[in-house]
Amino acid sequence: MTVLPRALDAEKVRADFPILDRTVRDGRRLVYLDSGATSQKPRQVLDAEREFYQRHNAAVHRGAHQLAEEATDAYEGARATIAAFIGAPPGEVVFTKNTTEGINLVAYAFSNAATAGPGFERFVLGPGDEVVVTEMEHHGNLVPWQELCRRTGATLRWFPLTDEGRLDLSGMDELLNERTKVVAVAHQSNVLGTVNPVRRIAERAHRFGAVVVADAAQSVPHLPVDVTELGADFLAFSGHKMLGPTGIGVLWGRAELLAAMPPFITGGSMIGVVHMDHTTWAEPPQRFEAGVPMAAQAVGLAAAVDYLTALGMDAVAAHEHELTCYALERLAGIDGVRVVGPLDAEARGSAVSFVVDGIHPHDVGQVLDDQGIAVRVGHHCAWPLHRRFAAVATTRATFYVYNTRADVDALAEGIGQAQRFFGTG
Amino acid sequence: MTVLPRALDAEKVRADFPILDRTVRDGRRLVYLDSGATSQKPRQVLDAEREFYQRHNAAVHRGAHQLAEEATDAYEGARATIAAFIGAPPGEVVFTKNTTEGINLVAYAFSNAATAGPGFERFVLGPGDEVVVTEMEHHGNLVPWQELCRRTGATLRWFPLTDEGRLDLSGMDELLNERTKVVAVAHQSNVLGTVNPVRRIAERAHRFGAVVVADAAQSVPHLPVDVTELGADFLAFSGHKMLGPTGIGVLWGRAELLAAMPPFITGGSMIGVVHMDHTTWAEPPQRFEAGVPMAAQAVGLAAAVDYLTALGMDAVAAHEHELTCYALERLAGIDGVRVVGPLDAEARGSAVSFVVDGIHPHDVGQVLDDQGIAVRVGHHCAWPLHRRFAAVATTRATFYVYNTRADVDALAEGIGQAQRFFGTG
Amino acid sequence: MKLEAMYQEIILDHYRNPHHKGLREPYDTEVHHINPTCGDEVRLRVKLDGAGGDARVVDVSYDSLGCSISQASASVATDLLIGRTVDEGMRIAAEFTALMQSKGEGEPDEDVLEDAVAFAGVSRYPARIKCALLSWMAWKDATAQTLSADPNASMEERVS
Amino acid sequence: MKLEAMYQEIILDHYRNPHHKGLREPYDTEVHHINPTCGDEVRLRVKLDGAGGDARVVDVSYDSLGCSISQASASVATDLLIGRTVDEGMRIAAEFTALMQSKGEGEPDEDVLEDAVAFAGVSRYPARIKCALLSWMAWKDATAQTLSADPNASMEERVS
Ligand SMILES: Cc1ncc(COP(=O)(O)O)c(C=O)c1O
Ligand SMILES: Cc1ncc(COP(=O)(O)O)c(C=O)c1O
Repeated sequence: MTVLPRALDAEKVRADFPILDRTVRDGRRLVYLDSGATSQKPRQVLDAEREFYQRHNAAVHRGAHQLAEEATDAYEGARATIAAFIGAPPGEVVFTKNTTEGINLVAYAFSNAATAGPGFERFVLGPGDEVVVTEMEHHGNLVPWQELCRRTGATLRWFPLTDEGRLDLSGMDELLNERTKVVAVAHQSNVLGTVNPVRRIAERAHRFGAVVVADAAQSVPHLPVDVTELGADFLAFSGHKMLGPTGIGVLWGRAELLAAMPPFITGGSMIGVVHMDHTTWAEPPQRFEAGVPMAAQAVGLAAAVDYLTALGMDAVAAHEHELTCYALERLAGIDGVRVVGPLDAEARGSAVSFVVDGIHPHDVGQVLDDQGIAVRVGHHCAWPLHRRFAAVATTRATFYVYNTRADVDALAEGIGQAQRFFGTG
Repeated sequence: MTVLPRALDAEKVRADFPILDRTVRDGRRLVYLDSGATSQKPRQVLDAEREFYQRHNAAVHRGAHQLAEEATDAYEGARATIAAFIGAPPGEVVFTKNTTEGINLVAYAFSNAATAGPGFERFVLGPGDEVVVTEMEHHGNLVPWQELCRRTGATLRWFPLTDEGRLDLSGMDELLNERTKVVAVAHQSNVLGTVNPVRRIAERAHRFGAVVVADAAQSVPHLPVDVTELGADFLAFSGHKMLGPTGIGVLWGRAELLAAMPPFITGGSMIGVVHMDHTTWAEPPQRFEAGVPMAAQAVGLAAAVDYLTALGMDAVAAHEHELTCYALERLAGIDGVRVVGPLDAEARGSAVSFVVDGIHPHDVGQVLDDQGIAVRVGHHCAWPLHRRFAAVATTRATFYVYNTRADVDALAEGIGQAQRFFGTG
Repeated sequence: MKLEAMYQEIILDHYRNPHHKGLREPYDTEVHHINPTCGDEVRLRVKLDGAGGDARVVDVSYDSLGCSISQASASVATDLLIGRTVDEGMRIAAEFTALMQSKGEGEPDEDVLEDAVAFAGVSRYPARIKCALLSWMAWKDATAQTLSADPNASMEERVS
Repeated sequence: MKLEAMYQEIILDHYRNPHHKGLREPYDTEVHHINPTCGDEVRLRVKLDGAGGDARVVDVSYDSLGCSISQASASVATDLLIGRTVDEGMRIAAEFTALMQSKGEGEPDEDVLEDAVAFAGVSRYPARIKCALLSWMAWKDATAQTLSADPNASMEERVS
């Protein structure tokens, strides 16, 4: 007997999101299908942030008075909550402003290591070394590695994609080899929805001692993620995509790697001892959190994690899976619509990107917007991926805990409306 | 006839700050004298952030739907408000997470320039070049420059301090010379309160084409600051110290320098064109804002700026000046108390740091905390400065718009209490 | 439905039957402009006759990938620009740019802008303004390059 | 006033009249530990007799800069540690650390901790826990170094 996950009651969830009550474009119901860009926030998250500011606000780790103690407790408590959410010890969780900063933090460690002195040799990178990404990466997990290669003389290589929108692993044995020092891969694609076999890639990469970075911006919000099971060495994600505030993200890293990693942003609160002519570093995670941190946002993100935990991440994933299946089915039923990405919902999240014959995505998006349906159009910060599929741009719908089958219906009808308007349907 | 600035009514201001109504340590009135670490937030700021989340939240610059338009307007509107506050065009304002990130952004530009390709030669730094700071810098404006020197082989030099706690400019003609490429200096010291003559230093530095970076973390919140008058090339400050949210800061830079500056954090939304093997950059300020930005916090900071503007920055400065004079006077009246920093309130902000004979600052702070008085103890992220004044640590009180003479009285009485408790007074 | 306010018939006509489309010889300068937020592209060639602001715009030809607004705008732009002097063209471009930045409040001068007045509704949609301006930016860039005869700049990808 | 709960008489006595203070010869290892948040420092020397956990703590001497809590704690620590075996000392250190992390809820064993029970109130003040632990950390470090006879580590600044 298998235990079914608790079902998610999207109508009940919706009541927690004040913005979903508003109308757009002269009285249309808001159909928000752009959670892949950023999610909406429940009242509980906004309340937690406000409560922090109104009761406990102070600079964390910097004061000896009661407010400072409370603020520090709130901030470190948030770290513990978020760490538990991904199955990690709190000391392995570094707060960043977003996924992008987290990935840059790791990338800069590899170039800073050259001059960082003893203890940081593990991260030194140079000509002859290889950094491997994939052709489906978000710019946030591509450009930092291009730049790292530029700074160090290392070579960037990448996994190609299959026509279906999966990683083509057929060349993996050649691609990952003794020269490989870093492998950076999206856990879930923000365009194709594809969930990548991070563990399989990590197993091979680890044979050569390479460091494996998973871009989890689109997975941690949508799937149960356990860092031990995933098998990567670093994991980066953003609060704003998982019901949390803007301005906060997380970098998880294995303790032994964090300890061997030179700092990125330097300044207050990340130091050991400071002299005019030399400075030593604090232990992780403080080493990577220079300056007064985003305490209120950490507290807000912990509230978001509590909210998701109460729903159950299995239930969240199952809910999205159902909407994805339904969306793929409805879109398959419309002539002239081509989905870019896997057509079946196995190992696939809820990003559904598509092109409509004869109508540019901007125009599709405009007609949808006119009906209150918020989607994203363009290359979604994955320009090489779009080139690979010979699309200048796509229209993308993404689903989350507050979306319903009615939202999928609205999308399908909206596409029909666009086809009628432009005379192609 | 001189026009007096509108006087600031601190009692009226206090009513806007819910946290000031709370008590600490078993019912004591909260006397918050730690605004130099982080300020409290008025209702107006919290309301603005919440309104953004509840009505307009979307990923800025990334969507074509109504919410995305509104969010982008709110974010860019915030940029314009903040730019106007410091007398700058909006295109010269870059959002960061805090002062520390802003300073690192400039420091990394100088090391990244080496490999950034054509157009960025202006920022290349190497052995023989000199970076000049001061002995009073916060670690946030010291360590990034130490690290820059380590990465590039440039040499770090610094202005010494006078016994009174002012910059010793007597050696300036030698210190700033044709080898000087960067001068980074606090506009206002977070420990001494000293306001430094940035313009005078910048004038000399500019003769040699050096870039001048002002750490304005403690000046923009407290004084009217106009970037044209100040004469620096870059200015960094934090929202959380000026009534705004945590997680947002500002880097202002001259347009022609920003344009010649390679990026720091790379990823989405800061690109021109992305291929797997090469990428071009967007124009400033976007070039320096990778990833989904802290939109709600930008909106909150703009609300804080509106709040300060309504009070009038002249009135804010006058109010703090009065409290500073009064605090210096009260402290001078206590035997065994030594202020570290200028004893007169000219060219001096409201940070008042002191040592009490025979009582360690931690113990002073503890007795004050017991009475509800929140101060900061330690080296305040200015360790070399403390070494210069032969103090392991100091106790620091800082004042802001919601502080009153009664708060100063509480501080003075609290110090007396500590002396009685430890039997030194 | 406010869709019609944006997609005026004139725009849809130009989109379906673009004028002057296709890259032609002879030309002085070719530029390649890209809208970084959506990936839309235009390759645009300019042929001038003469020097300075009095030079005559002999031909503007283009090839583009993009939405209805950017395609129609390119078509309308060539109608307005071919045959003018550079100074006249720059004035029209400035007028059109002002209209796009008017947030729906602009009162376009039909004598100057002709079919381009149909884009007034686009200015209400910030995300689409760049689409409408893409080919105008490309034309201004190509013209400036031709007049200053900067030989390097011509073929690189430019971001508008 | 809860001040007295933290600053128990025993603590103030040790603070005013610290035991075993001053750096002494002979010693095996000297360490220098610093609290990075406040700058407090301790230089601490250890002299052991024997090897492994059974080694005897012959002397612990120190010089320190710091607040009443860190000074008193160093004094109490030397009282407790001198004359014990390393294993016994480590057990006491563990007990004291647990007390410090108890957030005011710990029930200290006076038989083990003796005067150190007076620090129970400190555990309510997170910012002060590091002060109380500074010299204990230094002792553990110096002892570990002596036992492993790591000659390099001795004089560098360490952050606790
Ligand atoms: C003078 C000065 N510079 C820099 C900083 C660093 O600011 P933040 O921690 O917000 O980055 C501070 C405050 O902590 C400061 O007072
Ligand atoms: C797969 C993926 N990686 C990275 C990012 C970057 O996240 P952020 O912009 O929050 O830094 C995103 C979202 O924008 C994403 O979808």
